[in-house]
Amino acid sequence: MNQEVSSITKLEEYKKSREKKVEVRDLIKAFDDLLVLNEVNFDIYDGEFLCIVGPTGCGKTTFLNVLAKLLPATEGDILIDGVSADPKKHNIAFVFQEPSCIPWQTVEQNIRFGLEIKRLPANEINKRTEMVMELIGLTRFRNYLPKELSSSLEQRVVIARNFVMQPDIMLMDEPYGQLDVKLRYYLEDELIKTWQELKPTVLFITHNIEEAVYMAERILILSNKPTTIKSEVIVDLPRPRNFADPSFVEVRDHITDLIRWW
Amino acid sequence: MALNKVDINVQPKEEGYVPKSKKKTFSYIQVLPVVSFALALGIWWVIAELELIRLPTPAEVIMQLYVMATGTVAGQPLHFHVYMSLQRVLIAFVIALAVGIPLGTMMGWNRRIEKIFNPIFEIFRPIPPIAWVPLAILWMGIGEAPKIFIVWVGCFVPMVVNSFTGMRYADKLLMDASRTLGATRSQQFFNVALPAALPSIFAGVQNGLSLGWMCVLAAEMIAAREGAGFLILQGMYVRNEAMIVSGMLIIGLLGFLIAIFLRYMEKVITPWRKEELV
Amino acid sequence: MKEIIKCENLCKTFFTEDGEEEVLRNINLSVKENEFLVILGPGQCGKTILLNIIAGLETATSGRVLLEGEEVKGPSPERGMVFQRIALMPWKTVIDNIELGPRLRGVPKKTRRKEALELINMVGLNGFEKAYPHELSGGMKQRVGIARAYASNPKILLMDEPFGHLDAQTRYYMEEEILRIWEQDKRTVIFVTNNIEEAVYLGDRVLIMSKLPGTIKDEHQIPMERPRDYTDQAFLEYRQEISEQTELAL
Amino acid sequence: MNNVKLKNNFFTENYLSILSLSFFFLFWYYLVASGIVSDRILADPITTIQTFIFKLTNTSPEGATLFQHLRTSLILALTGFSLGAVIGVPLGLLMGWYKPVDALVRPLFDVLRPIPPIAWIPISIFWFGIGMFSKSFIIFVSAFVPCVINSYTGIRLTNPTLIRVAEVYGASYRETFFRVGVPSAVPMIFTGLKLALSTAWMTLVAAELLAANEGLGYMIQMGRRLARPDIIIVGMLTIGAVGALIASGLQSFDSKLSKWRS
Repeated sequence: MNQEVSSITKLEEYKKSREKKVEVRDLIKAFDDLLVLNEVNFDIYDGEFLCIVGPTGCGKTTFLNVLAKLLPATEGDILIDGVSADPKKHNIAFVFQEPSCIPWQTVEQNIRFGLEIKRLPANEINKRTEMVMELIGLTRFRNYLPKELSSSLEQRVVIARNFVMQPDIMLMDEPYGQLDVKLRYYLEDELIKTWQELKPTVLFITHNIEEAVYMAERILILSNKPTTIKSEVIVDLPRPRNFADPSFVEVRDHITDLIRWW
Repeated sequence: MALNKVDINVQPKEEGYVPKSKKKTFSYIQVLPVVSFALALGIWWVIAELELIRLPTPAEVIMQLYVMATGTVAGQPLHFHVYMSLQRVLIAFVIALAVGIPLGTMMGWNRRIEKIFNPIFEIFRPIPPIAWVPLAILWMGIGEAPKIFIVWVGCFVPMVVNSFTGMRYADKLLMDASRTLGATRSQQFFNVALPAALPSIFAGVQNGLSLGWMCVLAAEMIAAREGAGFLILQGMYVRNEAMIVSGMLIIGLLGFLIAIFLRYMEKVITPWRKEELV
Repeated sequence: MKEIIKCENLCKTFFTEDGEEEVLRNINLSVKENEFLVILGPGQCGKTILLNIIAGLETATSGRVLLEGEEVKGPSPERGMVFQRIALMPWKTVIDNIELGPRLRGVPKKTRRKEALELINMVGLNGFEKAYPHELSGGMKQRVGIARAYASNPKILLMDEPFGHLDAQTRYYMEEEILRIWEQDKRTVIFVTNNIEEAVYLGDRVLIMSKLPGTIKDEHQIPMERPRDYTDQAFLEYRQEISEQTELAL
Repeated sequence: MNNVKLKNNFFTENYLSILSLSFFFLFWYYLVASGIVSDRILADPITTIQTFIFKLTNTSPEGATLFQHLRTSLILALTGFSLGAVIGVPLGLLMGWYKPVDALVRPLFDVLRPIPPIAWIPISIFWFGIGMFSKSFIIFVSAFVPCVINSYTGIRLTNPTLIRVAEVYGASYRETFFRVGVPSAVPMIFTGLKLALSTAWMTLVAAELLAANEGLGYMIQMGRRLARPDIIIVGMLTIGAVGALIASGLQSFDSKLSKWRS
C-alpha cells in the first residue's frame, strides 16, 4: 500500500516543482463515427523529457498528428504557454518514425530547413546550425546527400533539424524503432546528452518499455483504442541508467504490469 | 455533443492523410468541372458568333457530323474513312508486335544478340517515323503500303526499346530466387524474366499504338484519298472549318477509345499490378 | 549429430576498375543437423555475400563449401533461401509462388498442390491462397517466402536478414513464428542478421563477424530453452555479452 | 558471375557490333552498286556522304544549305517546345497541388488530350496560314500536353511525410508548394520535357512536310519531288542525329539535377 501512497506524493511534488508548458484539454478525435482519441487530458512541463508508451496501432500517430496540429482535433485543444498551439506562431518540432530527410538537400541544408521557414536572420541560422552539427557530430557529413547516409545517420540529421528550432515542444514518434539494441543505446545516450544541453520539452513515444524507462523523467501509459491516458509513473533513477541494475528492472516490470495490453 | 462511445475491436483503417489546408476547399470542388465545361462551351460559342477567328459554333459541328455520317466525303461515307485508318494501324501494329517484341526481348536477354542488332537499331531509332514518309513514297508510291510502313515504324521502335529495357533490367533478385529453386536458364527466361518484363513490354505496346495512331494521320494528310487524316485535310482545302473541327473530335474520340481498350488489356495481361496513381 | 554444411577458408575479393575490395577472409564454419545458427554482423561485413556463396548464387575467390561432404557449385533446391527483400513473383498468387520450386523440378500437379496447401497451413496463411503479393503485408509476404523455401524440401535453410524491413512489432511476432515453424519441421538453418536481440532470441549458436574484410571474430553458444523472453535476466546477460563483441556500425 | 576480367579491351568486347555494322553498310552499298535497287530510289552510302558534304555549303537543288534548313527547323522546334514547357509545366504543377485548379482545368485538358498534335495541323494552317506562327503553334500543342501530364504526376507523387515536415514548421500550403512540392517533382518534369522534345521534333517534321519553304522536313520532301534519295537520306539522318543530340543534352542536365534520387 505504501508504495501506492508514496508514488502519488512523488507525482504531486514533481508537478509542483515545474512550470506547465503544454496542456492537452479533453482531446477527442474521431474519423466519421470511429472514435480514436477518447478525452485525453494531461500536461507537459517545461524542459521535461516525457515518454508515452503505447502498443503499435493504438492511434499514436494520429495522437501525435493532432498534437502537432497537422490533423484538426474533433473536440478539445492543445495549449502551449496557455495559448492554442499553432505551427505558425509556436516552434513545434516533430521527428517522424519514417525517414523524413529532404532527399535533394544536403545534411546542412536539411538542418537549416526549419529555420529558413521561420525566417530567422542569416547569422542566427548559421550559428545554430554549426552548434547543433558540432553537438551531434554531423559536421563531417555536412555536404552529404541523404541517400549517402546510413538510416541511423539520417535519423540523427532529422533530430538535429528539430533540436536547432529550439522548439516549445519536440514530438518524437519512435525514432529508433528499427535500430539494433547496441546502436539504439548509443543514440539514446546522444539524445539525452543533447536534451540536457539544449533543454527543450520532449514528448517521446515508443512501444519499447526498456527504452522509455532508460530515458524518461515521467512516463504516461496509453490504453488500447479508443486511446486515453491509463496511468502515469515518475522515473527518478539517476543518470546514466543501466538496464541491468535492479531498480531499473523494478520500474520496468511495474510499467509492464500497468500496461498488460498484450 | 458527446460522441457515442463506439466499442470497435476491429483494426480501424485510419483515414488517408490529407494535408489540412486541402481539405477545407472540399465543398465547392464538385461543382467546378461542370462550371468549366459550361464556361468552355460558352466561350467557344461567343468566339464563333463574333467571328473573332473562323471557328464553327458547336451547333455547326454537330450538323457537320450528322451530314458526314449520313452523306459522303470525297465519295466515301464517314465510317469508311474511319475504317481505313483503323485498318492501316491494325495491320502495322500486328506486324510490329510480331517483329519488335521478340527482337527487343532477345536483345535484352542475350548480350550477343544485342551486340549484333543494337548498333543498327540505334542508327534508325532517333529518326522520327514521319521522316520516313518521303522515302516510303519514293519506294512504294502512294498506295496503302507506304502508309502501313510509316505506322509500322511508329509502332516498332517503342516496342523494341521497352521490351529491351524490360528484359535487361528484370529484377536480378527474382532471377536469384528462381535459381535457388532449381530453375534452368530457359526456365528462368519463361518463368521469371518474361513475366517480370511484361509491364515494360506492355508500356511499349501502349506507346507504340499511340505513336502509330499519330503516324497514320500524318501519312493520310500527305498522300491519301481516304482516312481520318485525309478528312481533316480535306476540310482545310474546302475551307469548311466545321469539317476540320468535327474531324479532330472524331480522331480524339478514336484515340480515347484506343486508350480505354489498352487500359482494359493491361488489366487482362497484368492483373497482378496495383492501381497506378494517375 | 551429422554435419550438414562446412565452409573451408572461404575468401572473396571483388576486382573492379578502381582496385580490389576484399570482402571475406578465410571463413571457416560448420553447421550440425537441425542446428539454428545465427551469423551476426554490422551492416557492411559481407554476411550476405557469405550466404550467397553458400547458396551458390555467388562463387568464392578461394575456399570450398561442402554439403554433406561433397563440394557444391551453383545453386540447388537442397539449399533453400529466404531473401531480405522477399523476392516473390509479383504476377503469381501465393499458392503459385509456393509451387514454383516443385513445378520447375517437374513434381506432378496433384502432389505439389497438396504439399503447398499443407505449407500454407503451416505458415498460417489459410485463406490467402489466391492473393497476389502486393495485397499482403510485409510479414505475410515473408511467410510465403519461408513456405516457398520449405517447398523444395531443403536440407538447409539460408535466411538473409528476412525481417530486416519489418516494423518492430511485426518483427517480434515473425521471430516467434519462424521458431514455431522450425519446431514443427526441423531443418538446419543459417540465419543472418544485424540485430543482436534477434540473434540471442533465435540462435542455438551465434557467430559474430567483424567489419570488412569479414572474418568470424567470435562464437557464442546460447543454451537457453525456447521460447525465450526478451526481458528475462539471462537473456539480458547474453545480450550484453554479445553486444560488447559486435562493432558499432553508425 | 565471377569477377570481371581486369583489362577488357574495346575490340574483344564489341567485335560483333563492328562486324554487323560493316556488314550492314556493305550490304547497303552492294544493293545499289549491283543495280538490284535503282539509284533513283536508294542512294548508296558513299553518294550519301558526298551529298552530305556538298549540302553543307551548297543551296542547290532545293534552295538552302543543310545549315539553313537545320537553323529554321531548330528555331521552330525550340520556340514551340519552350512555350509548351513554360506554360505546361507550371500548369501541371498547379493542377497537381491545388484542387480547384485541377477541377477547373482537368475536364478541358482531358477532352483535348487524346487529339494527337498532328491533327492540329489543318486547323492551324486554316487559322494562321503556313507561316512560322502556325507551325510554332502546332509544335507548342505537341510539347504542352506531355509537360502538363508529367509535372502533374510528379507533384502528386510528393512524399506526404515531407509535406508534414514543412507544415509542422509553420510553412503555409503555398510555401510548401515551393519548398517541397516542386523540387520533388523535378525528375518527373524532366521525363515530361524529354517526351515533349521528341514529340515536338516529330511534329515539326510532319508540319514541314505539309507546308514549308525551308527546314529539314521541307528538304526531305523536296528530295522526294526531285527523285534525289541521297538528299532524303541526308535529311533523315540529320533529323535523327540532331534529335538524339538535344535529347542527350537534356538527359545530362537531368542527371545533374536529380542525382539525389536513389
